[in-house]
Amino acid sequence: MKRSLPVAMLLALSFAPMARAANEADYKAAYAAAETASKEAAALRNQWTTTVSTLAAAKKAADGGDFDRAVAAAKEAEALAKASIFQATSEKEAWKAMEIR
Amino acid sequence: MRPATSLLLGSLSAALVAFALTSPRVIAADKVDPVADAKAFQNFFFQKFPDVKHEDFVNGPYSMNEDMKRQWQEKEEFPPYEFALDAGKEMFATPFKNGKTYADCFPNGGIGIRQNYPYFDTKEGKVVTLELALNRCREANGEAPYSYVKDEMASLTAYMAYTSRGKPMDIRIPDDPRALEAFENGKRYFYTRRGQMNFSCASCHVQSPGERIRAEILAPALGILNALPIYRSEWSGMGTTSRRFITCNSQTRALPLEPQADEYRDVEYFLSYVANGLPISGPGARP
Amino acid sequence: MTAHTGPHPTRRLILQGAASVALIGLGNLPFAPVRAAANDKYPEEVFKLKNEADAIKALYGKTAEPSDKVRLDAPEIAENGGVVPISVTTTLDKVTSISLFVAENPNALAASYKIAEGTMPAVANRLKMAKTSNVTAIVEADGKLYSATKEVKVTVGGCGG
Amino acid sequence: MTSSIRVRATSNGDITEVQTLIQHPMDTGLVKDAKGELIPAHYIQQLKFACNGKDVFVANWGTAVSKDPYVKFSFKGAKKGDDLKISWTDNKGGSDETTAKIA
Repeated sequence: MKRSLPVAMLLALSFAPMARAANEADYKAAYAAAETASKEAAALRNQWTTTVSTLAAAKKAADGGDFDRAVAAAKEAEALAKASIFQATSEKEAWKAMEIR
Repeated sequence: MRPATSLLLGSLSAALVAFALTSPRVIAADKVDPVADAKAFQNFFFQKFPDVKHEDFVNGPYSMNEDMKRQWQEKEEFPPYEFALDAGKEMFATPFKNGKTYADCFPNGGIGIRQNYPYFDTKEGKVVTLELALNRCREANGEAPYSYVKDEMASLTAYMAYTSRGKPMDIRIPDDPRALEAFENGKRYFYTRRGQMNFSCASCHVQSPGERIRAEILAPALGILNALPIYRSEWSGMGTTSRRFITCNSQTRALPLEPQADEYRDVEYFLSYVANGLPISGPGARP
Repeated sequence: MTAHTGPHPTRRLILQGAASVALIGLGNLPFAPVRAAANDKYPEEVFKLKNEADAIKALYGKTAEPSDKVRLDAPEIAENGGVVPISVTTTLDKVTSISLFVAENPNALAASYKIAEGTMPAVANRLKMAKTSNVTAIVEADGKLYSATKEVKVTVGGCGG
Repeated sequence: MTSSIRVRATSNGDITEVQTLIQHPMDTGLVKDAKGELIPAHYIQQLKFACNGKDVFVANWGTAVSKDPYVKFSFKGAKKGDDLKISWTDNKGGSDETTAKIA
């Protein structure tokens, strides 16, 4: 019982800032950031299918007026895009480790 | 010391010295050496699967699993790509509107030449694959190009592959720095991890051929393109090299590039070159 | 049947026993009159039946007994559910019909072959299987039914997408 | 249009082995197309093989038979050069037939 207390606390904390509902402005900002990251990933020829689908989900949610879900999806899309950018840059050298010599 | 043990010790130390000399070749400042790459690539698979006959590697998953091989041989008695083959033969003989046929675009009338594709076009400075050459032939004769992932292209390449069955893959790299660079690009693409799954082609086809990903057995990378185009039960239809690359990408959640993108042309060049000497076995049937 | 610790476990067992007997009884009543095996007509109704036992009864009007004289060749793991190579051979003689049932398919009866006089009692074909299932071959020889069953594992391929 | 039926009938001794591959979608009616609509059921129901005026083999098929269906069987009482007539009908009233010489 003792160990799970701090975990519950942590969870509660992480939701605190999201208290007020997101509005269209929040969505636009989050979507723009996600889109730039996604474009960069595409330019590196290393886009992920999940980035594209999450970005589309964000737009769909926003069109439906559900800005909470739209902002969450846009943030996730941005994270995915950034991860694919990191993958592309780190693989520039990392691929040699697997090469059959 | 009895003579026998001293003899044993002598030969052991000689072997050790020899081994030290030939330890993984010292990498000169990243000079591209396709001949050495191909040798290392083939030896890797010959040593990893000593009881698989060299020419069997072109049969992909069926060289790795007896039960699957039986299912395949049963299918090969009357293979599902039979219709694509007949369609391809007919298309090959049907003249374009301007009276010419595919035979006019290809050396030896397009018969028995699949093992030389893809080749490096020194004029264009790029790799040209069989699928690209076919569409360029169509456009040169005023016909609309075929989709790279649909049945017409698969039928044409199926027929051309069939006319080369059994011939050893014979890809040449001209003495041209751009050709070496294309080869290196293809190699890099093959080993680069991509997609949210973070797999490279090598993660599946070098590190774990013969193992299962759910119902399917992974094919070894050696000779993996020799059987293309393939009729896949999964697609219940034919698949060209382009379609195979695209679906592999999307399986690892990497957004596929456009068919015949430079990366795909180069990785086809790399994979075909390292399979030199192994027989063409297309068109193939796969799970 | 999980072991119950609740009150009167025996009463519940008896009740369940009675229920299942009733079901079996019901099972074969409505289909007894349908006898389509002998003639040449396409057994349209039988192909619509879901359950294997009902389909066998509807097609042949009797039940089969397992026999090692019927050999059913099917893969242990199907390379693809869409194309499963399955073949049946038998050493029985006076064979008039061979049928194949896939229990877990939407409709149990997959294929039914009429073996004429002078035709060898064997057939090979490629079937579709919705998921892992028992495949049963039924051979009608000299008016009696013999069967062989094998499980074939079926799952999708690939790593994700 | 070439026939939808590919057949290979080879006889050795008194036994003729017949292999057939038929070009047919064999749609079950349970699969959706790209736009999400159900593809209607379209499958071969009966396939007949006749030789010397007698039905030697009749296949009754449901929706569980693979696309481009294949079947193999063998029979006695025919010799090289005899005609083998193969015909099929599907649930939409479609049909095709061909005659092959036993090799």
